[in-house]
Amino acid sequence: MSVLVGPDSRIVVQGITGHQGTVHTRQMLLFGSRVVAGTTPGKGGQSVEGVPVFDSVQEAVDRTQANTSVIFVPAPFAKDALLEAVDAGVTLAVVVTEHIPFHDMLTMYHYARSRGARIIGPNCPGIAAPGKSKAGIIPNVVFRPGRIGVISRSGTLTYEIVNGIKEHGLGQSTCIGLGGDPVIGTTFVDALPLFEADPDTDLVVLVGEIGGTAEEDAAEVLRSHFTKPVVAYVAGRSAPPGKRMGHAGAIIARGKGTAASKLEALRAAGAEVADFPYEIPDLVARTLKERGRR
Amino acid sequence: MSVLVGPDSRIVVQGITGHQGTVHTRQMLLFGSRVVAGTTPGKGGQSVEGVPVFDSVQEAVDRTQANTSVIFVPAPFAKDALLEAVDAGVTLAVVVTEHIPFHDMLTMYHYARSRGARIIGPNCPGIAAPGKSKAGIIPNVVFRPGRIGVISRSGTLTYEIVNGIKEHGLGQSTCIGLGGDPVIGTTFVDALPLFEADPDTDLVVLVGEIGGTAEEDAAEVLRSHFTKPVVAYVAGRSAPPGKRMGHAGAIIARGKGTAASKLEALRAAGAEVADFPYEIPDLVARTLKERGRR
Amino acid sequence: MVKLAEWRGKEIFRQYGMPLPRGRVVRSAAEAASAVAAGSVPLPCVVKAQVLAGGRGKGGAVRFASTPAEAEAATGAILGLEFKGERVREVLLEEKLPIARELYLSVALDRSLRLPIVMASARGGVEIESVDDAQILRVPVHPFVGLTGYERRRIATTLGLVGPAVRSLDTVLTALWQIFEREDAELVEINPLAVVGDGLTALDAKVIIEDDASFRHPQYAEVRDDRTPLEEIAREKEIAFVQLDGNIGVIANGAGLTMATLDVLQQFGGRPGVFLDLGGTDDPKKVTEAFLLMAKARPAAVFLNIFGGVTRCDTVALGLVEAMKQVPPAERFPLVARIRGNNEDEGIAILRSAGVTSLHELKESVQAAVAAAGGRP
Amino acid sequence: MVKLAEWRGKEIFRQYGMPLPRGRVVRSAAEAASAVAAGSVPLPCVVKAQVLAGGRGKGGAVRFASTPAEAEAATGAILGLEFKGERVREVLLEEKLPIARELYLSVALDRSLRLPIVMASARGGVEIESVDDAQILRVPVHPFVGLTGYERRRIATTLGLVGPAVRSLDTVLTALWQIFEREDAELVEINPLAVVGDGLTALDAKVIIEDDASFRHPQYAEVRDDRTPLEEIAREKEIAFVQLDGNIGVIANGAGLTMATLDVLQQFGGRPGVFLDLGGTDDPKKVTEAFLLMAKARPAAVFLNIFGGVTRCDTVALGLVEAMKQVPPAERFPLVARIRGNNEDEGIAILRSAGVTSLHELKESVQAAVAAAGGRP
Repeated sequence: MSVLVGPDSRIVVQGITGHQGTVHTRQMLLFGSRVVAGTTPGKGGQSVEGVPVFDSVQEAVDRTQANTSVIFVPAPFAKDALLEAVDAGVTLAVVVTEHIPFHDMLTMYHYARSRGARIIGPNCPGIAAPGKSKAGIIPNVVFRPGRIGVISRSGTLTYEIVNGIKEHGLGQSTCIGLGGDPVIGTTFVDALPLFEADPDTDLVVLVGEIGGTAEEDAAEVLRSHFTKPVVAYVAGRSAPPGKRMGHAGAIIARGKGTAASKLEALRAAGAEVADFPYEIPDLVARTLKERGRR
Repeated sequence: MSVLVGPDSRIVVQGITGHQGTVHTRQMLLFGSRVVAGTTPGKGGQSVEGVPVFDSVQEAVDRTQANTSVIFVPAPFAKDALLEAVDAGVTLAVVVTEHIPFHDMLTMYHYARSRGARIIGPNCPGIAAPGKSKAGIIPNVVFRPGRIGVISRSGTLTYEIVNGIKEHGLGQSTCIGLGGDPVIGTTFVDALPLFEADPDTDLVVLVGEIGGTAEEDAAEVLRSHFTKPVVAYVAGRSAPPGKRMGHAGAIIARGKGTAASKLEALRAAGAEVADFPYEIPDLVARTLKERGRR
Repeated sequence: MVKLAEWRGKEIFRQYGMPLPRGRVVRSAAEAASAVAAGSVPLPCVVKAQVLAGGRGKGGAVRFASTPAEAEAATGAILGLEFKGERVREVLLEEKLPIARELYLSVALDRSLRLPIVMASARGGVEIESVDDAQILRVPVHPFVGLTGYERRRIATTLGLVGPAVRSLDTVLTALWQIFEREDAELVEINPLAVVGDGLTALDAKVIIEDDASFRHPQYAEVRDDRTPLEEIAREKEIAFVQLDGNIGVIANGAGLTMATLDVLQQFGGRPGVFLDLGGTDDPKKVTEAFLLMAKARPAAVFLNIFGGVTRCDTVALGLVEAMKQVPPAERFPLVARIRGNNEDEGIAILRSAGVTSLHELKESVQAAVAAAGGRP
Repeated sequence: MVKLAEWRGKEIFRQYGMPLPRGRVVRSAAEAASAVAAGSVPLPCVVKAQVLAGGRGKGGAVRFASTPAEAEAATGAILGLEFKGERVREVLLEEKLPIARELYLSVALDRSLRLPIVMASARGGVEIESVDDAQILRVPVHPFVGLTGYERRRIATTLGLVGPAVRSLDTVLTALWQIFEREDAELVEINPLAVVGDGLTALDAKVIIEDDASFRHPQYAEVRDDRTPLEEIAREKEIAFVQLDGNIGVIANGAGLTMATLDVLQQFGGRPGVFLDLGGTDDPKKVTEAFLLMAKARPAAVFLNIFGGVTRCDTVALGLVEAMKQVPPAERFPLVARIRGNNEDEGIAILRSAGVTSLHELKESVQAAVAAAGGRP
């Protein structure tokens, strides 16, 4: 088993004929994902990396039974692309696009939810379960099948951490990059129960960053509804208040969202806290050993 | 068991201090309903028929665990009242108010649905399960506990038919008046499965009228997902096209919504069809006998 | 249901930025001549009777003019005509455009889906009912997100539009949707929507506003509609009142019961002349008012069918007896009554004291009403 | 994040019908005098420096004037001042109103709820952070239905408003919500919202517009913000670039990795001077551009930390080597690099050929960067 993606994931890539869409379609195929369709309005009938291209998601779903979408379309059109995917019956949409206005994302999130669909992202690297399926852009090379779950608000930092876990001789069950925006479709709070329920995950690495209260909210879940060990890291302890640190969501506003507050909450909820990213693999191995798994 | 209302229904009456609200609170209490609260903004602290009045539905829910609302507030404010009920966590809202713009009702319906709440109405007499609970305005005297379910788009005609069933010596399990508007929260299609699942219902009387395709849609359900006998009646066979016959929804528009089309669909789906309302009780009794129930 | 005449619909279209032909509505031939002379209606032009009924083209209610004199003459010829029962009081003059194709576009409510639905067809200019279903695209629109880009693309494809015409369609669709939502419309229809050059133009406008939303749109209260004068009075008094072809007035309470009563009446040879739904009332004055309105329709007989639930039978009886006193002797008519339900005995007693018998069964009472109106049974 | 000065915020407020004091923004003392003389600013008036920082009242950036001469003098005294690092270029003059009470009202995003949230407090006129949580009402607003009547009633009760003031609040709330939604705002704050007579008036305006929605709102592109000049250039080039207090420039790819790098740097005694997130790029030109921008910030040393995923290490290395050629000798600085991941070996080889060593571990490379900048380790 894995979380949200797996052998049954039938992926449609929205914006497949763009540069990013094409590159990552190839990477997903190499990972072993079943990319069954792509869409670009007006380019139906073409094919990209052997994947048929359709004019609309509805057509793609009707013809290929796609159930998962990966969205690469530019920000001004991303809301529309997501609504199209949801209306066509897709149940999981990974929105890679960055710079989507959060007002658009509010509509996307609440509409998807009302239709029973889940969004990962936006501004996210997506999700991957090594040996099973990948929907998104996390580099294939960092993975190795294993029993560590990873949930992260970051992109590249996640790759580095996942790679560190691999180089330490461990592997991952599923890795989700939630995205760096203020409004995201799947939060730590949404994702943690999925890993709790996943029999293939022994431990979860939670990678947070400054801004908002997602980590504090996650700590509440850890405290009350989570039995597996958690190793946590929060980036941005050196960030000054009021400055947006790369991610639209990474800002300490009005005294809220500091790394200190997040770390304290996670530690109080029983998570093992890493001060620096390079400490994570060791800490994971040690925690697994201490908590008697593996 | 009964459908949608029962001994666990804890009713809050929105607009309880108005004339209609007060009259029907009393009638509901006499029927045996648990009317636990009422609301009228600015009148919190009063009481009506012994029922405490609150300023807001949230307060009523917090203090009395109300889970079902009956809404009597005037049309321009009905949308707001419904949103308030849904936000406060009410799961069933009976909207008695008539003349609500359908554009408002579109918002009400889709919002309620996204929050997991059900609407009956608007412009409806509500729902009653004799001996158990009533949420709405159907006269108490027409009922007698029994095993006939009634689903109707009409008000008074329903009372007459329910009364006829009683006078014939039979009784009702649950009776729902769906309401006469073009957009209603619960349709025949929505209600039929509830009666199919209700072990206390042996037969369903379906009372339709001209306008729309609700009866044709119901026929589809009867054909594929319904095992209990159905007696159907459709009002308006003498109505001319293009005229709105009292109910906002009762209009034959562009050749669609005629009684003939509805009767044909229902008959083809296996329903026993009554040509006139006074034939219904006999037909119910005969059908029960022929189909070997009771 | 406020049906707007074409020119009123186009006034709304203009407010929302819908592309339209240049033109003007006039109420006299002289006004037509000066509108053309002033250049507000370019020539050649189309001269259209402003009536609500369809089929104006075939019915001679649309003409063409190439000179100011022709425009004046055509306007004069159309004004005052009676077209399918409606008197022509306004005429719309509009420039005649070089039409490449005629399309159909509308938005209305889909009751089963509980969603607005945009209908689009490349077969415009004819009644949409006559177009094959396969040639009509139906696009449900969720009110929480509006008309999305991908739905717009589907519509453009169906209409066979490319290039600049797609941008023009975008303008048209935005206006169409906004009018539907913001004006509380039941129907907004453009038929035909013309392809002119590389853009689109709305040649006709059919807009129906929802009655129940009039509290938000007082501006539509003044609009003349296709109601009869009595129906108009009833609307103001908030009584559901529909005039039909027959001679028997039916008063009942509740729309379903009233319809069912009409059905039975017709079954036994009666011809319903008025549908009057009292609704749920417990005010005898409202009953009196309704009854007096019924008298104005001069029925051959009136059949009263009440099932007392929310409404009490004695209330109705009281209101009715009071009304009977107020009807002038010359306008009186036979009355057959059937009242059942809440406070039935009291109601029957009140009626009896006024010389009216209440019958018990629907069938026998309907037969009595038909006989009273001079019908056979 | 486009923070608008008070007078710009009030221009938007005015468009949406928010009740405001009469007043005018001026850019010279003479202009102030003539505005008062012309009656567009009634006396007595308030004279407010238009800076983005808070605490203007206590900081002497708000003054009062009872005569035209006082208004001119106060404007002259404030203009050109430096207030918390900002030069005062505009002054807003507004009538001084008889204030009964000062309230607080705002709308912003609640990230956890994923809903906008209206905050209201009867304790206005002070920073909301200093108000006790129990005295602040938080009302989540669902974007599909907007601010409902029942939520408005709760807000009125919290603010202690009755009678005509409730209708005034309705106007204020409608404007507040519409500005938030239609202008793609991150924050709309009125503090204080004053009770004046039996109505409300927005005395201050704080509006922050979301950067990412600028494709819908080109009008905000021109607005001066609190970015540094280099941050402004970076924004135009779409590079995430933040100037900090220290002297070491950090270039990394990905916001999280960049932040983590800064954290490690600080841990080992380094002081980050620039945060530069290359993002995911595979264009060497963009890397060159970013590197030249970094050079302009005159760092004591630069630490490059790349993990190649979408971005390839050799791409970054090529862009970097090209940039180093373009930096004038006088502006050169020591460079410490750590590149890992996708095409790592090729990247390292390219750097080596340009005389740059790539270290493997984050810790050792950070220590080398701190040393290069002249720090202790």
